Amino acid sequence: MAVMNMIQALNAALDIMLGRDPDVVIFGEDVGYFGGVFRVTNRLMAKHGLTRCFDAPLSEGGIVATAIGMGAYGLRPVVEIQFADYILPAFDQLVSEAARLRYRSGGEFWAPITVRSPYGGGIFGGQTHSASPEALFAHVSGLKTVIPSTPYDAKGLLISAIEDDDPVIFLEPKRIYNGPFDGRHDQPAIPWSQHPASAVPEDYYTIPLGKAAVVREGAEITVLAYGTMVHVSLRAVEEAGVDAEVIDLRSLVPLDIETIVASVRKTRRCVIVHEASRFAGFGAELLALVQERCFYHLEAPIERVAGWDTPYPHAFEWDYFPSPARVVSAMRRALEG
Amino acid sequence: MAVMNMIQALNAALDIMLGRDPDVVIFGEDVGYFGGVFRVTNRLMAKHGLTRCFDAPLSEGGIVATAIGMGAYGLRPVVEIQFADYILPAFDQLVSEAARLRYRSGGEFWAPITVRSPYGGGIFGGQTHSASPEALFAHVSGLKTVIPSTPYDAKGLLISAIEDDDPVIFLEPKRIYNGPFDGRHDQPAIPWSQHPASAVPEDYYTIPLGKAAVVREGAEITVLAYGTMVHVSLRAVEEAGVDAEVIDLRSLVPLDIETIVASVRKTRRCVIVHEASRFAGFGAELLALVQERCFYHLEAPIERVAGWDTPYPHAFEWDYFPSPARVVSAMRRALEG
Amino acid sequence: MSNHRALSLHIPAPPSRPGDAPDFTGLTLPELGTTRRPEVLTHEAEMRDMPYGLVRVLDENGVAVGPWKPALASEILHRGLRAMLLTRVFDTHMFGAHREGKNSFYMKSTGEEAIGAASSLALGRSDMCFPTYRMASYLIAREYPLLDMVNQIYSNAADPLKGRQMPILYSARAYGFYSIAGNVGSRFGHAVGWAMASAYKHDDKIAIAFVGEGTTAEGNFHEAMTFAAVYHAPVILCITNNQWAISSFQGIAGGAETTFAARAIGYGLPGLRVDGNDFLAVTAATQWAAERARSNHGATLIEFVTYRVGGHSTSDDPARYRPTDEPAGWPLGDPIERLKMHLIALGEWSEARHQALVCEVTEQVRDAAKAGEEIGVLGVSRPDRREMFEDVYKEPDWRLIEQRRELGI
Amino acid sequence: MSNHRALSLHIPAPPSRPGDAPDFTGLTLPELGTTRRPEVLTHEAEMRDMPYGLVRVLDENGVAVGPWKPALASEILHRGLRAMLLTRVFDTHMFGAHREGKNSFYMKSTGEEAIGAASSLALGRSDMCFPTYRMASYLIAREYPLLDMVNQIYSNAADPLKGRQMPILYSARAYGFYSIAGNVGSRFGHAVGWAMASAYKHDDKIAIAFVGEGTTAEGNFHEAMTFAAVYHAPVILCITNNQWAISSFQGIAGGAETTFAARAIGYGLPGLRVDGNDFLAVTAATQWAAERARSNHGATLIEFVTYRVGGHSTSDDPARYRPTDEPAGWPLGDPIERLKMHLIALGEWSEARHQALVCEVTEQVRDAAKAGEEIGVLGVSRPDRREMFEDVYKEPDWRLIEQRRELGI
Ligand SMILES: Cc1ncc(C[n+]2csc(CCOP(=O)(O)OP(=O)(O)O)c2C)c(N)n1
Ligand SMILES: Cc1ncc(C[n+]2csc(CCOP(=O)(O)OP(=O)(O)O)c2C)c(N)n1
Ligand SMILES: [Mg+2]
Ligand SMILES: [Mg+2]
Repeated sequence: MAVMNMIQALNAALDIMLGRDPDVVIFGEDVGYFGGVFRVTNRLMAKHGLTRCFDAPLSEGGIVATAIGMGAYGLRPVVEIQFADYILPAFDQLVSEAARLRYRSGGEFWAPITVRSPYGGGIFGGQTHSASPEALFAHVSGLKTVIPSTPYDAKGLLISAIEDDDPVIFLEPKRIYNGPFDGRHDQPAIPWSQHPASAVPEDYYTIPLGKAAVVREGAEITVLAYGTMVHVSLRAVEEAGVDAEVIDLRSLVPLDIETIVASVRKTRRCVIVHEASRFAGFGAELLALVQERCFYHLEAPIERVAGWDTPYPHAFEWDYFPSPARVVSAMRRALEG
Repeated sequence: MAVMNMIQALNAALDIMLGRDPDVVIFGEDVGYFGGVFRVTNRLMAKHGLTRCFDAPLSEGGIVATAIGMGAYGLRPVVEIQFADYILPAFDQLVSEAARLRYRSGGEFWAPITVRSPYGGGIFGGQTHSASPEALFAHVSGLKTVIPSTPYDAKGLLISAIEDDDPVIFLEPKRIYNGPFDGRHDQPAIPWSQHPASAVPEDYYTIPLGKAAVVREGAEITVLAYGTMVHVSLRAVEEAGVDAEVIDLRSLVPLDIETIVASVRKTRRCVIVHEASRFAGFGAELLALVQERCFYHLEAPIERVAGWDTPYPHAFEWDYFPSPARVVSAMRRALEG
Repeated sequence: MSNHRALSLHIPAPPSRPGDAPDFTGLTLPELGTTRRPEVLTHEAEMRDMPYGLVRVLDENGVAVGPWKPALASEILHRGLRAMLLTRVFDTHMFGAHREGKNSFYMKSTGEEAIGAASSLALGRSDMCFPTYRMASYLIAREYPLLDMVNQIYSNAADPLKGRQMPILYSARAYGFYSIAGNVGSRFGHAVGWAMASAYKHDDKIAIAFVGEGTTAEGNFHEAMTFAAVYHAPVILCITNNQWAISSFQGIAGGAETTFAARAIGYGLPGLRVDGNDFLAVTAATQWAAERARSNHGATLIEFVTYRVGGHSTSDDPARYRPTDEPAGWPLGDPIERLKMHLIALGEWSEARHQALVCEVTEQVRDAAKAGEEIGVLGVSRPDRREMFEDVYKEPDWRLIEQRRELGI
Repeated sequence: MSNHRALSLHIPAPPSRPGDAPDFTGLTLPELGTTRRPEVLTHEAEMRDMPYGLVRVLDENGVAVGPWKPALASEILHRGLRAMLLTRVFDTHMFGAHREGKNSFYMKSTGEEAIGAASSLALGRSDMCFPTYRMASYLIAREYPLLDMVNQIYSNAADPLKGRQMPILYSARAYGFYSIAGNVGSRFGHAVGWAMASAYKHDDKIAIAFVGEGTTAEGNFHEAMTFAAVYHAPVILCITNNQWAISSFQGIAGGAETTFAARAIGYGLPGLRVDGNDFLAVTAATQWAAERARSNHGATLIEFVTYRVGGHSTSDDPARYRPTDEPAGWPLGDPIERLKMHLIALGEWSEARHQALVCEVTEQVRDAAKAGEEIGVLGVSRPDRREMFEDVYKEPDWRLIEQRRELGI
């Protein structure tokens, strides 16, 4: 066991996979000598060699296309898109190519690629460093979408993503790279070292894709969240003093539907929390699935707490970023309803 | 009044706008001399001149970027993306640029562009000529998404879209370009001339964006649909002999929430129908809105009828394309529930 | 500024439209023999004239001349001729089958058969081709079973792609032929990645990729060129300039401003402009670029100058946008006729033997089509519907299983 | 194939890393005066040597020499010097303000000030610039109010962009300065569209657009080049090659294979390679391209060779990836020093007057910063929160109104 923040845990996962599998290659903007703008690939080039972890041209479409071709050859590329906002130039490659290659070729070719990208807000990154694009990927058949919320999960999930033979979008909540931020921006930052999930085995281990984590058991209400919002939700539960069950989805596709349904059938109430804009966000699908499967158990309308339907507004970071207070009032509405 | 199919109605809208507004320019792949692969821009170059309706390089990203720049100058570009499947290379331009230009520039610049594109299945177009990407656009703050289902609506909505000062994604259900296909693929095709909505005024008229149409009034259940699925749903209602209220949304953003909520509060039951894959599709948002606003009125779970969560499978067109039969059973479930 | 005339917007237009006489005077065709053949390992800076030349070998009498004349076993010439003929007859047959409602769609490569056939025979089985939809001759030259093609086109029970793809969007890994898709251009970069992987593994395989001249306007063309140049990827990047992109003449893609081969210069890559209707020229250029790639000297861009004799697809009517007699006016002739003349000039072939071959391949196509129709045409026979839910992921998740059950299968 | 050595993957690396001595020997810098100045309306085919030259005017003594020497009113030289100095002092001040937590982010253009300043003064008010985030000098040269810049950087109540954008992503329509965004490259094509619109309207306005050398790898660079070439758009497309893209040296974008100016050749466009630290060379090249564009002869690609003296941004530490003394080794000097020397050589300037100017602009910056801080810095003052919901659409729809209400505003 070692104490790691999320960056170190991700770095450890990459380091281990480069060591275990000669077919794993890492590339992306500034990931080589420099080690990435968030340091996630720090020292990997020096340790594993020039061709194992290298800089790519500033071209997200080119990066993903190259990775797909390498994957078709037989490698397991892991690429970094510097910010999730910049995945969009590669969107066609992911949707029209990576997601469909296995299907359309009758199983002859596939793209075992992992696309890592820091996502989400809370860092005053404005419109182009705060994106939460998960809903766009969740709608695409053939892609998997994974989002960790702790160092322990980040390492185990990233190893699983790399070993997975399908294309995986691995979104890293950058606001919690260094500590479990719970939405209290006016409080001193808490480092991961003060959180139990910073205890990370040094060796190889995996966490299966598609298994949610019940991070807090409860009887009164179910809160569905992922990424930074897991910590915001836990904080809200504490502030509200509600006996809530908080579920960290960890993977949106495949989705752990059993855990979700079992919980809501038990609590009969549900709040869904994400950073992305509300309209047609992933919360809509979660809400739809819960009402389809738990309709006769529900005591009150399912509530959604999400980003507003605006671009991410720089100066209004804390009005846009879902706060514990907004989650608390959503829980209250769902409990009173 | 003239009798028009949807292609003629769209062509008439473009012709009228080229005549009324010298700032309207049309371009796209094969739209010039040839008049477009679906003939929607037929004869417009010959009538209005080389620079009013012209061919563009095979580059959807370039087409949309060029349109945004023209819009920033002060023109009203109307571009055609040959198939909605091919909008994705322009996705970054639409999301990161067109949708945010007005917001990020403090209102100094905006992109009054219209992006027309034939979408949807039913033509044995396989994975790359059948896409229904509306959910991807609906999630993006700053974009509007419009989908007509008749020649009359197509003309009035397209004129409104062109005159609108925000970027509008105008998706044309290509399966009903020539007739109101209702899902009975084994029956002889019905031409538009046999449908009342093929009576189209020759002159300028508009249909406001954001107003749904109640295409069939009913008391037992509400069916929400758009595009080709409006006709499939009407057929299903007829087959089932159910007194359903069928609502054609016409515009997804802005969405006519009042009409939807009023109807479901009246009928207490709801079925949502679209061609796109089910998971995280636009149906999820519709379902979420209805349960949030009509929870205490609902007698049964809201049902979704949609495409499967697979790429569009060529040989299985009629197993994938939502059929009247599937809508009928969804209505039955919702009525029995 | 005031002393300038007002600006005006330039919209490129082709030299001739329906009703006009065909006009190819705008097409620069340097004399046979005038385009030099640089040493394979020459530095790009010494080859910047190449994109403006034209690599050609066969003269009007079918005699091979000039520096690019390849040393080819006559067996290759015979296989090439057969592959091109077979492709043309196959195209004609399956195009006709569409009119009879046996398939949903078809695209011919008539007039362009040399490009696929010659490059296919110039490369190895373990090299990977990232083709366009107009390259059946690449597969046919490697003796891919015609019946598999027919079954794919009919989406029948024996369709190797399990009914999931539109006709002719083949995939044949064992033949070094990458999965085609209906969207154009987005696999150009896959070829670069595949080639980089081969280099990364210290393998000796190379990749070859094709796009149409219209498709060069897509951003991913540039991205592929950039990655190929930066990492010295062992790949041959080819542009099939058949003068048309559906109804858009090559000027709409920039062909009125310079040659497409010239794109190479901007990346510091060698660029060759090649007579795509000359089987020997295509072979020679492919061999030159392959040799360079295998020697670790990286990528080459090749523009094959050819002509799309037929319509774009079964959905197209070229009479709407170009003179109906334009194909007849094409100055570089027909690739099959030209190779046939060459073999005759070599004393290796005759009209009689050619006629016999035509009958033979026609038989072959008819048999394959018949066998495919016995399995069934579109709508009559199809793969198990369960295939609709397979291969979305390596293993279907609960959504796919539930949906399959909803369909009662 | 078997007789080939195994392939290997080439990964480009810069000549020097931390600890090494700076090394610019790989940078080709043709002698001053050796790069010819073609007539403005020369056909591209006659200018294919230009991308490999280097347009420069100022010699080591600050004397203007050679064919590119522009005829410039000394007033322009003085305004240019002032704009560059003001930009440098402003950058230093606001970069420092970030350390004090007054703004969330900042990027300097130190060493690159000539590019924005000279091109700004060479173009008209009604022309439109599509800038990068490293071109404050373009705005400053046109006397855009410093206070508006400060307010934008502080996202305070007087921020012209209403708190919606990160610092320095200015928009100033009245000054011919297009809205910047944090994503790079995606506005290059907007400039082409804007220029096409001007031509369509028979206007006389032209556009100028900039991307960094790293950004040239994006697909939309190619799409913009293609549209500009095809429609002869009156636009000047510029690449600011400051040698670095965050930590990636220019070879990662292809700069080790050829010049970025050479990209022009592939599209049949003229390409100029210009000393970006030479105010007069930047002016001369911009005037040449502008003259060509206004004469309806279409687009020009310009590569400005310069050097990013500072870190990429307030988030960056260049000592991690390049020698700390690399800036000192940059062979093309400092644009401010060089223009200052030129003015002194002309007898129009002196060290004393220069010192006075430094003090004056320092005052000016301090006053603007102070005025901005009085309105408030980030977090202390901000626009009305209602601005968060405005301008998403021309009119907010029910979702935005409901959400605004949910916030109680
Ligand atoms: C991304 C994308 N955009 C548009 C289309 C529609 N389309 C299919 S083929 C074609 C023309 C291609 O022309 P070219 O690249 O010259 O190839 P050719 O058909 O001449 O062989 C177009 C526009 C497509 N398939 N994919
Ligand atoms: C589409 C996109 N991808 C990645 C980034 C992250 N990023 C910001 S600046 C930059 C480097 C840009 O380098 P260059 O184009 O040379 O411009 P310079 O900073 O040197 O002026 C990168 C990778 C971005 N902003 N946008
Ligand atoms: Mg073509
Ligand atoms: Mg740079």
